[in-house]
Amino acid sequence: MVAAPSVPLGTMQAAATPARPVPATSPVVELLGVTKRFPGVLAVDHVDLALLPGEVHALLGENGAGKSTLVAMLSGLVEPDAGRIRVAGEERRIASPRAALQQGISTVFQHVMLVPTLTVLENLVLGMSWWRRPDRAELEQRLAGIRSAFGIALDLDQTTGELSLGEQQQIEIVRALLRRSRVLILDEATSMLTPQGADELGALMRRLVKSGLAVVFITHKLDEACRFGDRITVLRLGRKVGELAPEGLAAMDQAAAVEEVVGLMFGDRSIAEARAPRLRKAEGSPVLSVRGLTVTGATRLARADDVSFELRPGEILGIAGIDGNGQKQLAEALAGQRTAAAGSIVLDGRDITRAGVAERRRLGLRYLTDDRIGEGAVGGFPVATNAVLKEIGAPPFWSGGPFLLGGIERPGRIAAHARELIDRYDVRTPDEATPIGRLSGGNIQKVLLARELSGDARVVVFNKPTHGLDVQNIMASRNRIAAIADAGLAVLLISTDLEELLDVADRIAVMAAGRLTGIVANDEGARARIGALMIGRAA
Amino acid sequence: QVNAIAILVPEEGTDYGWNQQGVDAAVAAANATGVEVITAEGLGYGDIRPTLRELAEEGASLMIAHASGYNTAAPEIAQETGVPVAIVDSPDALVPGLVADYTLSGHEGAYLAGVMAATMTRTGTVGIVVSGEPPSWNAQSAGFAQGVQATNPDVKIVYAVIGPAAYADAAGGNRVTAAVIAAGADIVFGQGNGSSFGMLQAIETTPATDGGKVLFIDVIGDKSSIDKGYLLTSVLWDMTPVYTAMIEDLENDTFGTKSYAIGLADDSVRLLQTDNIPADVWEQVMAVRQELVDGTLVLEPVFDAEGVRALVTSVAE
Amino acid sequence: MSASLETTLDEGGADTSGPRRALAHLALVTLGPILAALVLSGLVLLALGVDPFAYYGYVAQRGLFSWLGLQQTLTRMAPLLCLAAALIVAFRAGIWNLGIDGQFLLGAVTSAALAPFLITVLPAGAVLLVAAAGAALVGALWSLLPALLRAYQQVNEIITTLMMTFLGVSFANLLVKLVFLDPGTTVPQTRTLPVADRLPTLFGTTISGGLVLGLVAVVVVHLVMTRTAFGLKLRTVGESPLAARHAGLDVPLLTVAVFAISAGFAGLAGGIEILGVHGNLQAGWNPAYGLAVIPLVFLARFNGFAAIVFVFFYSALMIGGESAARRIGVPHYFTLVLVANLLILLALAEYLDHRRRRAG
Amino acid sequence: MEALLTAAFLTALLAGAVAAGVPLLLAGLGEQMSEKAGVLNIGIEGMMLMGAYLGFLVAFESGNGALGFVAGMAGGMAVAFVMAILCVGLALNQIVIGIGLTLGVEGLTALLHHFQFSTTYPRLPAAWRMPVPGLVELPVIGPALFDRHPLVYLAFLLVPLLAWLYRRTALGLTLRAAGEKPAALDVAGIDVATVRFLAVLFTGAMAGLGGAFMANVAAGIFIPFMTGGAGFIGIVLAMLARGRPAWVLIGAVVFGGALSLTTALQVAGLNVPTDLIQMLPFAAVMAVLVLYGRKARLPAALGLPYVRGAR
Ligand SMILES: Nc1ncnc2c1ncn2[C@@H]1O[C@H](COP(=O)(O)OP(=O)(O)OP(=O)(O)O)[C@@H](O)[C@H]1O
Ligand SMILES: Nc1ncnc2c1ncn2[C@@H]1O[C@H](COP(=O)(O)OP(=O)(O)OP(=O)(O)O)[C@@H](O)[C@H]1O
Ligand SMILES: [Mg+2]
Ligand SMILES: [Mg+2]
Repeated sequence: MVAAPSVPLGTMQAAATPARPVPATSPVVELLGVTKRFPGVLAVDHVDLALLPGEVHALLGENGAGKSTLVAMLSGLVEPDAGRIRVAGEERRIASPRAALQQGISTVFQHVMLVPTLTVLENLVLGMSWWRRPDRAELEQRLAGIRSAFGIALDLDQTTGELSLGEQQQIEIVRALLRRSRVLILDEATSMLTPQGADELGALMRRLVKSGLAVVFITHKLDEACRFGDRITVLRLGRKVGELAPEGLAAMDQAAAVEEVVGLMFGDRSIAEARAPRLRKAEGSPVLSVRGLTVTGATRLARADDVSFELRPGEILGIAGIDGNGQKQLAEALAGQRTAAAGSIVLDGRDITRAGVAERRRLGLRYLTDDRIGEGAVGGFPVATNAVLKEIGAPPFWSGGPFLLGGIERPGRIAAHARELIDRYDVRTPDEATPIGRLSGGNIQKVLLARELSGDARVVVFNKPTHGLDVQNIMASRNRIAAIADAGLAVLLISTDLEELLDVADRIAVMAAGRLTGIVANDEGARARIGALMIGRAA
Repeated sequence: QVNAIAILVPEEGTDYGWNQQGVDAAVAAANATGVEVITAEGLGYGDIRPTLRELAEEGASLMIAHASGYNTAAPEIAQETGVPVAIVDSPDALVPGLVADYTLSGHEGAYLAGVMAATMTRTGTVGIVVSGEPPSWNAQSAGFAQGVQATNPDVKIVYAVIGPAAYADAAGGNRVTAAVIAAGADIVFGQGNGSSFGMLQAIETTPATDGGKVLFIDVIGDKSSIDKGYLLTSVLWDMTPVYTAMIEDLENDTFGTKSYAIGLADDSVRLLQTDNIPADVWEQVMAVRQELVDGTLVLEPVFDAEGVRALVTSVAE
Repeated sequence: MSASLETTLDEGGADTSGPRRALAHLALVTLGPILAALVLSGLVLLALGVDPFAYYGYVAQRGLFSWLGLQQTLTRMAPLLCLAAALIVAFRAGIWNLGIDGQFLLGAVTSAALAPFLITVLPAGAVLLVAAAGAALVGALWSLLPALLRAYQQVNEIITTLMMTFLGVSFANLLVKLVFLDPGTTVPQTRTLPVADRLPTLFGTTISGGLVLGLVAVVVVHLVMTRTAFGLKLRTVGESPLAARHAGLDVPLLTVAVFAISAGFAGLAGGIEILGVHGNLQAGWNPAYGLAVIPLVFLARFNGFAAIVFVFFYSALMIGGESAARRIGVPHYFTLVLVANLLILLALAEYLDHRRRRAG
Repeated sequence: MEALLTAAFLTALLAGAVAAGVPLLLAGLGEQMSEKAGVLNIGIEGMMLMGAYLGFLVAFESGNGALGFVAGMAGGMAVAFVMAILCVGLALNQIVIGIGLTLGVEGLTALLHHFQFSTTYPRLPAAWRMPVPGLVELPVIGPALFDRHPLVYLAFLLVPLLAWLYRRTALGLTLRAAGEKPAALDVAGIDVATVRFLAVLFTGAMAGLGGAFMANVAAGIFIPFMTGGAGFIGIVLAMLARGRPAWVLIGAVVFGGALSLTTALQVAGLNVPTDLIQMLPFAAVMAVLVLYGRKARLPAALGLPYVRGAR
């Protein structure tokens, strides 16, 4: 289905190529005509790329454009079907992650690559020869160096799986630094960070390139790319459609750069316009009220502690805060996946504190999980099946009801439903029968979003709904969230992206160490007040 | 009108035991009466109906189902195909012209072995090691124990089962036999298929508690060709007369009207003579044999494990 | 180990492309390895000084092409099919029920204890029904402990079901020897259900009626697992318990249900074997069919129709091998070698085929 | 009855427990390593049996006991090699291949035995014993534990050695990562396939050694199917031990001890059906699982083949 359409080369590239000045230094890594094909997809199509020392090279592209595949080829996870890779001018095969590391290429992957049951220390030393003894003293000494140079501190004895994703990403960055690499690749490393965190990471990248590294920075946040990137390459449907060289980039202001990049990324498809402010219709009695809700978690942070709030129909309540401060526990308690240690949840006047997941869903409570691969989807099942996974046995997808073991499957209906969602949400997949695990992360997210928003709902809990989506999809998703609120549903929107909350929420609460530290209305002064709340409590 | 007989045995016919004796006897009986013989070895203890049906189709005039586990299937297939079968351990299952029983018990022979062991033990303890407790083995274990008791009530009898179905557990045979020897036994009466070779190994490598040599009493087959000098005797079974009689009865249309048995009288059960048996002991044992043959001494076979245990427990107290 | 072990073998191709295409394809990737396995095993025969052609000739002739042999083959299929049904449910639901041999035996004991006793008070049809149901029930009960441990304590079922099989073998013997012993014989066995009262044979042949039950079991299980809501729920739990919980499924309850159904079929298999063929149970009997059926079910990619084909050929091999053993003087252990070669080469072919399609 | 419980008898029981426990210990330690690395080695029964057969064959033909053990180890490793190629290299299903290999080795060794030994049943001379000076003087324990075949000491020494390796060197981390999250190990620069391959080979070596011990020391003879499920018990021991070699030891001692206890009860004349006694160790394991089940956690990626870059 995803044929390779003949997209005209981006204007930038056409303009930039002949005028490109001879670079001051020669590239550390060069990709020449690299191609990778997966069943039904041409993931990377004859891409040329040069990584220069001292440069942050931002790689942009919509979901499924082939960014992670490119990274996988650089880091030895997959080998290209065609094309060549040069490292320091010499042609090399990067046949394994080990080979990549030996060539000085370190990667922080889109999905965390740490062993959750090992401690931070153990994860940092993972990879050394089996007979050696981890030398803690030496490691601590080097970490001290990294802390003073880059300002990242780690608690070596924590069990990795108990840390937040943001913290885990820091471990991965530290690990890359410990390896004294020549190239550092960050695949959507800022997606888990707060704006301040992202800024810190930007500063870190600057320091790194100053010390001579080449950095590849993949993000969906265009402003970040323009702020932190020295050079920007845009991929589309596996092809390189444009490159903004440092000179060109420096000459533009940020808005112009973003506009340029958006043009490259999405071609003539225009990106959704920013919405007009919603008419606040939140009125009437609360549809959901939560009182003193407490759930325990593995760590002190990862728990919800005495959380109370109310949601009215047509209202969007945002939950801001650093990842791992109990947001997930709160969301799971609301969805019924976790039992509350104390407190009550009342939906439409009905106490559902003890109700199970299925019952809550039936009553109109929806939950979009942030763990799309782990629990949101069944990787081996087709996209179509995943789209109805929360409605197993329900008409019209199953017929016959309880007497025929919950109903006989109607594959045609399910497929048609899936095709409709694929169309409507612009999911990039060969077809609806493709196992969902093969899709890019962003496209899996779209399927899950589609699944939660289809059918009748009263209250929807979104946990980082746009995480990993490209700009266009983010805008589309936010529009949908706003639209369902307009339609009279109540929305709880958990996000680490403050901009997102400021964009769509009516009220914003800040969550830190499991508690709601305050709820503010989303008006002119909101940003400042939320910032104060976050710094005051979370620092 | 008997053209061919078939014999079905659960294990390989080279086990120096039950299976080999059965196959050898069938061959001998067939040769003696001039009929063909088909042997089906290693059939296991599962469903042998397919093999029975096939042999019937191939024209066997008699099928000898040489395992107690076959005594449900064989009569059923006999009914189905009309081909006569011989089964073991089922004296009540006779059907004229169709099903005959041959209940084999070496309990009298084992009794004699017990007499011999009681006479020859230096330590005053003898052992019984078995790898399972099927009825025919129980009968011999009990017979052996009775023989020991009758000869010298002061001799202790140590009894140990390797496992409920430890037929191939050679390591277990070795281990348990070693323990029985350590418990004082210097003569071990052993019954077990593959595991009996483990017993032999223990006998050969473990000294008795008095420092001397341990001797082994085997059953059914003749292991002297693979003996290293530790074989005291064996309760030998010879089914040739039984099978010969079956063939004759078939020809005379009297098949299925009687049970067949082996016994001391015609030497179809006898003790193996080895160099380890002093002449006077042999004579003494032969005297007891005569009593059994004459009927002056009558022995009731004990088939259940409980019965065996009762006999040995009373000693161990 | 949460989800499935079948990453490469089961990518659901059989599901999406329909049984007919799947079967045609299966035939293709099956014939090659079968030939290779025959050649490889033939070399073993040759090394032992046996003419492989003569051997295979007998196997095929006895197991497949003689009417008598074919009847035996079809009869042998009955319990194997029920076990295949048991495994398809469990494996598709991500439960590694390696305890089917124990469940099988206890089911067998149950019907061997019930049927000969009930036949004195009930009509034969009712006896068969009750005895078969009893076998299934007891089989299911024997899996209760592993089921509860897995469902509520996350205890890996491989350990527990293996343990329960070891326990079950001894327990079955104990029951036969101490509780249900037939007093009329010295052999430790249960009373015998008369031939006339057993499962009816088919159309006047010697083929056990159990075959029909077995076929129905596999087909029904296949359809339930692939076509119904209940089946999808079980498969979801199997693929990802986390996703299942997220989707509002009662994971522990479904887990227990899977155990009960799977073990129930295993128990039924034991019942069928007793009610259809043996008529009684002898202490120490343990055919360990499960161990052979497990790989067959994998090779069939948990597809019921393919499982029927594999079970058919395996049965033919068993029947033919037993026969050839006698004729050619090769112990029937050779069948094990042949089956192992087959398993490995079929799996290899699967792999190569899969890689080729992924590349193409 | 008391008269039977002599020092000699107790010694024999203890020695019997050791003889029965050592193959389980070796198999369990081997299985433990491959399970740590994420490979559920169901073929271990076949590896033991091949070790028993080859170990016996070589020891018998060469008359050299040590050579026999080398051969046993090689036999186990040969089967493990096939398993590793198929399950680690080609990512084929571990349960199918494991069971297939076990069936195949059972058939092959029984077949070879039929053609080679089934009329002669050769037996080895008494196994070599190496008394440990000093310790062997202890009553009962001395002759039972410290007058044994060197392999017994080696098996016991392996326990602290492996525990040390797992705990103090990067080996433990490497294996745990391979079993918990192979992708993480891979991107850390260690080839998952190599780690798992070696772990499976180690399992094969240990299982082969255990089998050879069974045939050459414990039995003195090779008999078809003689391992009788010891490999499966090894799997269970490894799973229960949760990565700790010492627990494998405890499990092996319990199982070996239970077997000796069976003999002891019988020799003492206690009238308990063997079937019932046979159930005890398995029932004990189930009881432990019921009581402490929650803790029997297994590596997350156990049984899952790792294919680099696969989605
Ligand atoms: N261009 C395309 N457009 C749409 N679908 C495609 C395209 N190319 C391949 N496919 C889908 O991909 C499938 C082949 O890839 P897939 O990954 O399913 O192979 P596979 O996993 O080996 O197959 P199976 O699951 O049957 O074993 C095809 O059956 C088809 O459905
Ligand atoms: N191992 C794989 N098997 C099959 N298809 C794959 C595999 N890896 C990637 N793809 C496909 O290749 C295409 C590119 O995916 P990739 O992950 O590189 O996208 P991306 O640009 O990183 O997207 P996102 O922004 O969502 O992370 C997608 O269509 C994806 O489905
Ligand atoms: Mg990506
Ligand atoms: Mg497919």
